[in-house]
Amino acid sequence: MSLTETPMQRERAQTIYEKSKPGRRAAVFPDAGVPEKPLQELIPSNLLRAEPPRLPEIAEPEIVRHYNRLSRRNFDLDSGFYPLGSCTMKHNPRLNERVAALPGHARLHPAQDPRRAQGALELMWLLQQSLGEICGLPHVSLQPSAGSHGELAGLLLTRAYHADRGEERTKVLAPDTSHGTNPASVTMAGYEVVKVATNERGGVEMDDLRAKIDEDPGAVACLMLTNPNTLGLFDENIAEIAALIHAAGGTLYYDGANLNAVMGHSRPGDMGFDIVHVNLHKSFSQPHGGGGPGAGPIAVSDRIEPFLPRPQVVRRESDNGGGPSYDLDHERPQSIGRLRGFQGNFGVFVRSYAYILSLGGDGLAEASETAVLNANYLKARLAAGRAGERLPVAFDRHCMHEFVLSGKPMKQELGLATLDLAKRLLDFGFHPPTVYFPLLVEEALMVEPTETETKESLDAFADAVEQILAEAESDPEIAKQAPYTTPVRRLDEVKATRRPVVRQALE
Amino acid sequence: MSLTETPMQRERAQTIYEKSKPGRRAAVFPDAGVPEKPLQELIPSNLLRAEPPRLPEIAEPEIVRHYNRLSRRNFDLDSGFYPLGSCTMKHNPRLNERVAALPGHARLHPAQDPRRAQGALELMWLLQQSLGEICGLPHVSLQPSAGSHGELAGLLLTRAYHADRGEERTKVLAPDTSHGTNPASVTMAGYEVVKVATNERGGVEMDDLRAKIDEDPGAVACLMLTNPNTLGLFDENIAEIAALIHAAGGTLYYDGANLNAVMGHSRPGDMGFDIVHVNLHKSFSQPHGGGGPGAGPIAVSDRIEPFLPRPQVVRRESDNGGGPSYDLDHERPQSIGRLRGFQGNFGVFVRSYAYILSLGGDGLAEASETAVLNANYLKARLAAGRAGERLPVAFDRHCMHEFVLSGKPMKQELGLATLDLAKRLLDFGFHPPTVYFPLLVEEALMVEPTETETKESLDAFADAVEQILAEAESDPEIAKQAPYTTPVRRLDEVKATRRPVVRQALE
Amino acid sequence: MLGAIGVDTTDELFEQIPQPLRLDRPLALPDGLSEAEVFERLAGLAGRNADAEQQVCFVGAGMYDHYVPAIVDAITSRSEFLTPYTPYQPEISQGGLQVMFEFQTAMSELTGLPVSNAGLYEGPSSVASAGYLAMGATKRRRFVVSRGLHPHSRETLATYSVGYGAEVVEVGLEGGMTDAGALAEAVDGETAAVFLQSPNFLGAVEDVEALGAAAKEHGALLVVACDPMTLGILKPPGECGADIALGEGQPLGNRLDFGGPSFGFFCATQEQIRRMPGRIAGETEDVDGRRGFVLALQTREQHIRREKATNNICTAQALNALAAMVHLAWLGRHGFRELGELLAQRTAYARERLAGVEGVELLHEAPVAREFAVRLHAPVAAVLDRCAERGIAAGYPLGREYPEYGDGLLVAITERRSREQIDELADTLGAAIAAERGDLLAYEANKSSQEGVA
Amino acid sequence: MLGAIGVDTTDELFEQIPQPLRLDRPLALPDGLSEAEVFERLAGLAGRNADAEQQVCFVGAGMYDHYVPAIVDAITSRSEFLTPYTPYQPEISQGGLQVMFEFQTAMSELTGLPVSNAGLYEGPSSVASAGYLAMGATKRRRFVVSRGLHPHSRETLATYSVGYGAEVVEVGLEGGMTDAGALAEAVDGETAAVFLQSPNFLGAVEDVEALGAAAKEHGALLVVACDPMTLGILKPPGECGADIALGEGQPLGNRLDFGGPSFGFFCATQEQIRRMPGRIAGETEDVDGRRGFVLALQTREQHIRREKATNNICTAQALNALAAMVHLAWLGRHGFRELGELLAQRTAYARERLAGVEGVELLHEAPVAREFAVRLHAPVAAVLDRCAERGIAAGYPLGREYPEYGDGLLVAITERRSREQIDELADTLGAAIAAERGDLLAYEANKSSQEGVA
Ligand SMILES: Cc1ncc(COP(=O)(O)O)c(C=O)c1O
Ligand SMILES: Cc1ncc(COP(=O)(O)O)c(C=O)c1O
Repeated sequence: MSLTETPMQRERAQTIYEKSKPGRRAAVFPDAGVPEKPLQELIPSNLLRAEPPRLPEIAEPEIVRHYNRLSRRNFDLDSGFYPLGSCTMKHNPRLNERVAALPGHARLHPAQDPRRAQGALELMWLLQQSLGEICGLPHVSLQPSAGSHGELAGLLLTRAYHADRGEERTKVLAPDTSHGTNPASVTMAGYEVVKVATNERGGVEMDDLRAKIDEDPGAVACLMLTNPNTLGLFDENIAEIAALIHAAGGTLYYDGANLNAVMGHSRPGDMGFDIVHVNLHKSFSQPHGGGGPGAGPIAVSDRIEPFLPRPQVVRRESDNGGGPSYDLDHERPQSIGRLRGFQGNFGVFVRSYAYILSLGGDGLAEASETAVLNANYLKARLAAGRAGERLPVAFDRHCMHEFVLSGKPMKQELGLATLDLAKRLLDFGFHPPTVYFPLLVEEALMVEPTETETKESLDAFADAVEQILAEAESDPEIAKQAPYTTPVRRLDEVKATRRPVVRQALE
Repeated sequence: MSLTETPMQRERAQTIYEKSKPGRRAAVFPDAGVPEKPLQELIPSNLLRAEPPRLPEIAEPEIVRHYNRLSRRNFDLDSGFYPLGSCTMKHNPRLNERVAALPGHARLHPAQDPRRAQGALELMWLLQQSLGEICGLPHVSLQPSAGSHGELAGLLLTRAYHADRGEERTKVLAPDTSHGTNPASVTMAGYEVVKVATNERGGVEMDDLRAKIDEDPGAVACLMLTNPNTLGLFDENIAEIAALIHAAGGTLYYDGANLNAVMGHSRPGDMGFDIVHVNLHKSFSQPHGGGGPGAGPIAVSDRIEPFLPRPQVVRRESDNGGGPSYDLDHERPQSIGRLRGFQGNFGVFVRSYAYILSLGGDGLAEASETAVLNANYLKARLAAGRAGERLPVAFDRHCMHEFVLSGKPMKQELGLATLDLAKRLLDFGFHPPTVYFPLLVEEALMVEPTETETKESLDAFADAVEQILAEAESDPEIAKQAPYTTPVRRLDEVKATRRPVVRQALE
Repeated sequence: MLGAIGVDTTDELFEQIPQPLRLDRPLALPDGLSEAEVFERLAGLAGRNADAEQQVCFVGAGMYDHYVPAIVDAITSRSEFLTPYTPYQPEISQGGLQVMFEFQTAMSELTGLPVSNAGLYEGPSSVASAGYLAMGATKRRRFVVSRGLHPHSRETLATYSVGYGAEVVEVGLEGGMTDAGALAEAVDGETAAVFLQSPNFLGAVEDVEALGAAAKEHGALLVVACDPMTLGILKPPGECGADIALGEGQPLGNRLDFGGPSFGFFCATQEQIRRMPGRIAGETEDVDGRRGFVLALQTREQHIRREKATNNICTAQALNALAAMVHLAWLGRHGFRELGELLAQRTAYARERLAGVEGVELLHEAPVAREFAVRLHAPVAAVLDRCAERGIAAGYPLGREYPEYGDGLLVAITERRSREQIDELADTLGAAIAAERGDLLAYEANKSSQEGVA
Repeated sequence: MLGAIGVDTTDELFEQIPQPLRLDRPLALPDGLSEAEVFERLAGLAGRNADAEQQVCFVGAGMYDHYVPAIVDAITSRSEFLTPYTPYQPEISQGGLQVMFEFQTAMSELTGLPVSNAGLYEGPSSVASAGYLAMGATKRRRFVVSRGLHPHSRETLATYSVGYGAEVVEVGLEGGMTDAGALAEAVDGETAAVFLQSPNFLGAVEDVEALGAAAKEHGALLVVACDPMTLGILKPPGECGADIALGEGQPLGNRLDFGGPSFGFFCATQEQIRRMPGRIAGETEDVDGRRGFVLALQTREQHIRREKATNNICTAQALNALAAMVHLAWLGRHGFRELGELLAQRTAYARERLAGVEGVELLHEAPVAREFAVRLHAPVAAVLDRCAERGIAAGYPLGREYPEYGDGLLVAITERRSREQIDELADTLGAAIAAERGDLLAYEANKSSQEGVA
């Protein structure tokens, strides 16, 4: 038994299908308890399946062991620092899981008659009100399932808005720092993306913006912006930007992924945005689940409201003096229609509403304050060490909730790519920051600590980066071969794409 | 960073007190919301505390991380084979946790009026009936909190029984293979232990038993027996043993820790036992919780019944033709009284009753059958390999649900103590069997696989033992220095007892 | 910390926000509450919903009250699965990645198609994503859609189509099933895809193979939406010529949650693998030759491809897919089939039982697997109210989405619905209808004579 | 497998059981059920209990309806804590062992005594174990017990005493507190231990220090039972001269569970460390010098010492102690004190509010911390029934265990009991008493004049 191999590394991956043994099972069912007929008499045999799908045959104890052991091959927020830029990996209070699991929420059928789902509808209405207040835009639809879904919704709303005014616009402007979902959503919504340059302060390059607008103002449907942007910097020209877009007749879309920086401090609506999406799984603490679920509610201005998706949760004051009641409004003649089934990711709404109730208005503002403080502290700690030279901050000014470093000097001087640094961080027990985004920054490293981290965690992270850079000065190979102690070491991603094996072969 | 140190080993133990930082907190409370008075006006200041206890000051995210990371420093049944003899480490179905957590169970106050706790009392009554049927003894008290508590109860019942007949008996017989709790309970109950020898078949040495009885039959209060005993062997002379004890006027106590071997196949009551305790956390699948909670209900014969603890769950048929009702009977004039607060470990009862409902009568019998089959298979697999020579089975016959090996030859021939083998097994990802018990067997190794293990697990364990023995033949030092890959390596237990440090020092 | 940053107050850090844009008042939201208070508040709201624990639930329409085994909660609630994000760093995400790989294998087995992604948002938006894929694959802009496709799917497809610029043509139903003739006529050389659902929204098991011929003929993709819980007994779409099989994943290990979160599954032929939306885990090796898993084919995705991505999805529903995988492992190969059979048998019984109730008639006679439609000879809303008062959610009213079936009710069966509950439904429904028609007596008389049928 | 064993059937393996002793019929138990069926069955039973979610619970008497924070469930439900057994193999049990060490530290801090074990079964049996310890320590066989000690503790101590042969002498109460004079008289040179409880069963905070003097004087051990939730504000027993401080641990992180499982805590002076019952974790080092934890002082225990063990306990309540530790960490140093203050303030308010209700008078005027006793001028059982009908569990009737207080009711307060609920209790209690006394009108009139008090 080699001692250089960790216990986890020694345990080679084996899928649940490989643990299957004919005849084993976990589930048992009572017999139907009704007079039975041969299946062929119920359904024509040409529509029936010959062989059952080859699902694993395995008993409960081994299922539990399989997934428990697998789970330990994940790094998770509940066991360590996870400064994944742009993802707002804040702590997920367990209370939110508890209230989401209440039978009145978890076992409520989405088609329940609204008169018998008043609690759920009121909760959704209260969440709409809260998000409207936080965003400074009064009308909210909770339907979008995530941020990118919200973006698509926003662009379809833009299209509907223009169409309603008899206009057909074709272009959507977005800075070169924008997140990948922005341009992807633009195309899906049938628009053409026009990239806008970034200025030396990390904001929108105003001359380029003017130029892009002036090319054909009547073609400008929308400008999509993240503010603070993906560099973690607040664009001071936002008022002027809004004026220019509105003058051209376009709408202004706010990508709310970075809302965690400004809650209670500045509101997209007040900045002049018409449409905002909110990633509830970021600023509002829905656990990230290994890649979802989340939700991407949108808040919009009065002029956009008529086009909001169907159905919409509405509150009705009672005529007979009783309390208000809540309903689903399906009659929205100008609505863009549905974006998904039923009412949205309700379970996510419960968690985020519980989060808002827990923190309250001041608590949210405080959260943003601490998030910004933590980011600037970590930025300063790093700048004070080797990172100051090797990993300089891309735009040197106070950041908001996150900041972006450039590994360019590190690569040139030490031959260490940002990826190497990231992989080496794994050996130190940290989740690396987001890497190679935004594209604008060479060898980018995007760091977002969030407000729920302690100073000790930030210091430990800064120390690890320092140690890795020091180590690399004497021997860069160490980082280039990293990681060493993870369940598996560097994986061949190219192979996985060249000759993709995307399912288990079964005989 | 040394690569011979695993990531977990590198992470040195740090207590939650050492992570505490003044001013941090998780809990917040609303203000009392009532007119407040200075505390001193409510309670005389000489009765008040000067300084709050030095509990940790730490926020929720770090509490969660602390205990999540700590948890991974445990080996658990849900991730690997755990053949800890005498402990019946069978799988714990998660369904049982789900039903135990239902508010109707989890938030039911123990002092609730029985008329408003009918569901709980019925459940307890149904569990009593089930255990009575399984043990072959009609009267059950669920009060004892674990096996040893049941033993004490049984001995106090014995005392009450004899006292009621005007007798004062002083001796309790127990085989030298008995579990430590047996003699400990005997002393606590005010009796004297008399050890009975074991014969060459692993059963009670009849001549010695007769001798010990004949010394002074009138002094024999009780014989405590485990059957199958701690060697995993069924004592074929049990009928004769019972006859002898009863002839002497003593009671026969059955230590039910090994009931998992005989459920639905043989019943203590039918063997002649008067009192049985059942470890619900063994045969009836209560999770072991790192050392409890459990429960040790007792089942007794008619002659013992009058003395059962107070209160007792009873069923009352309704006089007005309605359904039966359930109540707590506090009026039991001959009862030995209470053994604890309220009604017992109800949450454990819910889990075990759910387990009984899930398996049903046949399922329980099948469980015992598989447990016995697995034990005999593993015994055979081991005997076929090096263990046959080095780790021979102590008494070579078919075993029941567990078996005991002797490491004596291994120690003599390879210089490997049973402890070394156990520690080396840790590197292979197994929980070792129970070691050095029963005392009768030199270098004992007590193996109980349980019915929920697969053949693959048994084979893997046998292979590991084989590999360790082979390895030891070439180099015994490897095992003597083991383990290598556990979060910590061999610990100095002597130091911990010589100069005990049993709490964190805080300034 | 401020010292290290070189500011005196945190407020200085916010000065990069122009003064006029800074909120000069606290948010108009209530003050924060203690954990116990938040719990009480939300328990209070939850208490005002009639959930499937309080009512016997025969409502389906895409989401079903199946029993979710306890191990699903136990595993999905583990921090290691609950709290990480998308596995961008595979070396420390093997748990999540292997689960995706196992899930893809399971969905591929269920649908009979070789390629599965790791899951999308939910059912209807997956249908819309299939449309986007079909446009890319065929360079055509016309969809032919069966009216048997879930109304939410049709609406969502329509919403998206306005965006990516496609035309949607709907084909009606005949006797509860897609009108084969009309479909054949509707499909042409401009058709990018044909969308079917089986069992369709009215519960009818469609002959996908036969209906799909039209698509094949004109080189359009055949997209089939299906209910995973029926795939233990129904011929998998892949064996019926489907190019894409997708659907709402909720029945697999996910709670009702008033509609979400759940997940959408999406499987396709090998041919479409590089046009797939969403994450896909692939098998590979590490530098030492250890088996491992990574996000494969990322070149399809927005974070690499940006405006040229095959879809805009980023955060999906990984945890819900895990729940499905655990549920499927628990059901196992044979349990999964048995469950399908159990549903079919009880559904057949319920259908017959209800057909025997005065004032109830079948909406169609087509074969069904787990859900069926009836007509009520009384105002549906009023009848449902009466049933609700007796603790029964009797079904899904078809009126809003199918005006042509204003008297229609869709009734769904899960393994949680016992024969006794089905009988209770029949009686309650009968009584409600009778009461609505004001002749309770006639009903009673009639009921006794029905006893035979049950 | 049979082949490897060398038998043809499993039955052969059971032949070692003599034929006459083999059960020749199946067990008379129902057949096994599916998971969903078992869930429904048990949910049905649970539904027939009036729990603290359905009723506003003012019942205490040793177990209290505190709010258990969600992280407690999240952590205790982790397999790594839930499914292992006693940490006999410390190298793979550091998680559990460190938790024990942290728990021991916390209980030592709460009680002000240097040594704590890792927990016993529950409160009353811990009292009995203290008796056993005291006998061993003093070689005496006489216990003097305050009537303020929980009735269950007194009964359990009596039960055990019959076994290990000790005499129990009870000392009565005066004005709700232990009769100091009688106590001083009762204690003598044969007394092994004096047992007090503070707050005592009637809620009164005792002057332990003063009462304990008698014990000191005669060389008897002073054993003090206490409610952990009051130790944030009350002087710790260790500072009052207690040799042993113990109690019911349920209020710390454990659910009501109709009485168990919970745990008993047990702390003592350094002098008693080798006589302690139960597991004790100790700090040590591994061969490489890494800090680690093990089960210390095992030589006290049954598996080593057998008949000479300091106690017979083996399986204890480790998971419940973990729940307590997590709850305490969540409360934190200041939160723990604030909670104690919150309870004291609301209790004072409730006591005053109830004292103002017609037909209610205080049973004693002694200082209280979280629970208090009143007398009702109406049949207690009937009044409690009326309150229950209005959704309030008004308290614990003293009659059975304190015949001298046949009209007594014990009322407990937790942080879950809001001022509104307390007011509701007062009104409901008042109405119930009035109704019992048949003068509802008088009550109404009186109520309005009371409004001032509230
Ligand atoms: C800046 C930005 N915009 C948009 C998105 C897309 O949001 P979602 O992943 O919820 O679809 C993200 C999330 O990664 C983001 O960071
Ligand atoms: C044979 C035997 N008897 C008695 C006991 C004591 O049971 P408990 O630990 O539940 O007190 C045990 C448990 O370890 C045992 O194995």
